[in-house]
Amino acid sequence: MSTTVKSLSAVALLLVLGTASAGAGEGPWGPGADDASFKAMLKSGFRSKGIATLARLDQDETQAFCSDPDNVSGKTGEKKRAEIEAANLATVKWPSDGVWLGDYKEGEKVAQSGRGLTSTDKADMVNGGNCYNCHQLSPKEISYGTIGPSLYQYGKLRGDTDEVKRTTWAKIWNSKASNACSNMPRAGHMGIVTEKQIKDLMALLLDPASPVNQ
Amino acid sequence: MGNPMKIRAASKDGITEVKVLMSHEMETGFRKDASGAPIPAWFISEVTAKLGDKVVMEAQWGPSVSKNPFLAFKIKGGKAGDKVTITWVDSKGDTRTDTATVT
Amino acid sequence: MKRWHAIGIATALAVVGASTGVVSAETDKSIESIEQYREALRDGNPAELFEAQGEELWKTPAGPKNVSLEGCDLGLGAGVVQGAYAHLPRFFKDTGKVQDVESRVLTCMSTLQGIDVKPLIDAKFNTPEKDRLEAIATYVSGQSKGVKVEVSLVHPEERKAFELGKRMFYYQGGPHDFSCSTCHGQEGVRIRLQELPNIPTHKGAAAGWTSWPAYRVSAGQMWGMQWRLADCFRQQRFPEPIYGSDVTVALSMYMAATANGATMDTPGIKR
Amino acid sequence: MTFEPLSRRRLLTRAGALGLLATIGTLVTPRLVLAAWNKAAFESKTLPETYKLMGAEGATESGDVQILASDIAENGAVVPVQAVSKLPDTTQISFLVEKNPNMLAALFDIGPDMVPDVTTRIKMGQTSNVVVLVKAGGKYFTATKEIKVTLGGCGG
Repeated sequence: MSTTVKSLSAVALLLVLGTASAGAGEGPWGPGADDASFKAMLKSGFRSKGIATLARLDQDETQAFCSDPDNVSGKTGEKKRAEIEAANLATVKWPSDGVWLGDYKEGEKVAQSGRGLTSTDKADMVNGGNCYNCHQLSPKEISYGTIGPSLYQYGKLRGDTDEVKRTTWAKIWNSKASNACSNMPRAGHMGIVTEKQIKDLMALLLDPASPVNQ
Repeated sequence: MGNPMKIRAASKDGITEVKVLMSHEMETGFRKDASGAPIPAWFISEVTAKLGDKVVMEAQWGPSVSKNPFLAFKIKGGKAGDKVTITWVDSKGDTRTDTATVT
Repeated sequence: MKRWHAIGIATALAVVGASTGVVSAETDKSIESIEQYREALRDGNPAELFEAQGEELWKTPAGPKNVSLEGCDLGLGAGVVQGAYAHLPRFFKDTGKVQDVESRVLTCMSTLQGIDVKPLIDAKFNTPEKDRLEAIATYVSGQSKGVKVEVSLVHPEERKAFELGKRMFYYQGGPHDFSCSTCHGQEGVRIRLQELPNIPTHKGAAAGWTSWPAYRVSAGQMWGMQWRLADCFRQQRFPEPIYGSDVTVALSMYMAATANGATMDTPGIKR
Repeated sequence: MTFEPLSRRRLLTRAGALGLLATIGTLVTPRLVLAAWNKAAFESKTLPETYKLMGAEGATESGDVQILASDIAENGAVVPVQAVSKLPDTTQISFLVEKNPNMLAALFDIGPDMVPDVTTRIKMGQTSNVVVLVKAGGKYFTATKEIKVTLGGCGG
């Protein structure tokens, strides 16, 4: 985890602030919210706490691009968007042993948990996948979010061809590979979940025996 | 001596409806603090309600009554100007009494 | 915003494929039941206990100068509490800054009472020091219950705070790429069963701004907007915003001004 | 739990100090039976044992006892529950949560001046049946409702 985030934060804030308004002149911000003022506000407004250090305010190119609502809406940045998706796709690491699916019961646990990586969490804890926060999955869980689409019967509706497995894996590993400003975290790329956890999530989505596919 | 309660008592059609908010931690005894040490149980264990000088209700509570407890009940009779008095005692022996006027 | 939402979902669907099988009848029933639950809580909000504590703290002499906060100018003149919250944040000449209720109260504690407020700013939430500040903010907010939000953007510093707050709202960072907008930038979505106000709209900003400070039943704690924002950032996996800092005030300014015209319903009660 | 709740005598002594002494005459009316804090019942870990310790063995379900609560609680830390008894001579109303570590949450001894209608808020560790146990005419009656406790927020 820490290595991934560190390497990302190596991308300096300066670059970020330049990119954020690229192609949109001053960006969508009104008077007073210029880059220098904004940067000063960030610098004076936050402090490191636990594992959530100030470095987390440094953006990578994707985050910088997606911090401009005009880029997110597609009003600006069409070309850049394609570049960002390609760059994110290139980060996807496929299963090291060629096995796609793990244990759906473990996957359910990962999907339920929204823990990990906050300023009050320890570095060595097992992170959750945050899935139910935004998606419906197993119909047994009535407390699910709707920021993302329902994934109920995900595998049943799609089958388990290699193409489906590849698409699903890529979406979990790095959601920005197919949608530059998706609201979904880049779970594998950013080290939020492990390869094993992704396999278990894959099983939750695609195993015919999973509660998701009942 | 705990913080003051908030008591509302309103009379309508011969019934006085009383609503009480109490300020109390209501520790269950099952929780642990940041260092992992158990936090001892500490809760309001007894509540007495009076209309004027007359006791109308005596309650016994365990620690699974929620933190900052809320209680609502109805008394037959009572009119504007009457006094409703609530007393609680907690498991450490602390106590608090507050009175409200029926409206 | 609308367009963004549409494109975001369309793309997600294109990737994930068509999605059916939403158990919507059951969901409606759940939402209805939760509404009943919330209704039951509104009748008897423990926030009243904190309002009473806050009022006492406001009126009791304290600090090296042993004076109360009753002479504090919250923007409507020294000593005026009634309606003050509904006009905050605002620019204050004496500090040369835009301030929200919490940062303004800190100023008054420092200037009127002679208190060193640095330890209060640095104190963790859920400590007696911070709880006193929350109680005071709760009391002040209660004195604006039923008052229309009327935040000024006339002063250049006020405009600047609004624009900076807006920019912060969309600023992504951390391992999860979250910004405020990730959760609060769409209409009609939830995290788990919690509906999320769409802050860039008047309706969404009003739902958020006019209901804090609020009593959180989950932990039995009284949260002002400063605590609310700090915990949002915690869940965004951001570092910690400094209590009363410009960035927190800017976000409040963005929300409050977007909510202008809505009616304060504080203190609130939340899950 | 390791604490010694106040005995009734001590409560009365304290209450007396607070100016309640004048009410002693009223307190000893036969209707409002002054039981000491029922430590054993509050600490028992099964429903039958709790009933036994409350003298409520053989309690029967009754349509004249109502439990009013929403089907789902957004948070288990605070679950509003209301109990209403339509039975004549109702003298006690209790709230029990089947799946809590200790079932008995709260017990209200009510005098003849009370409407048998009490509302409070209780903690629930998980989805569970909540039982309202009413004593009326010296016998015990129940009403049961399942309340679902949901996980909310992002942190869970």
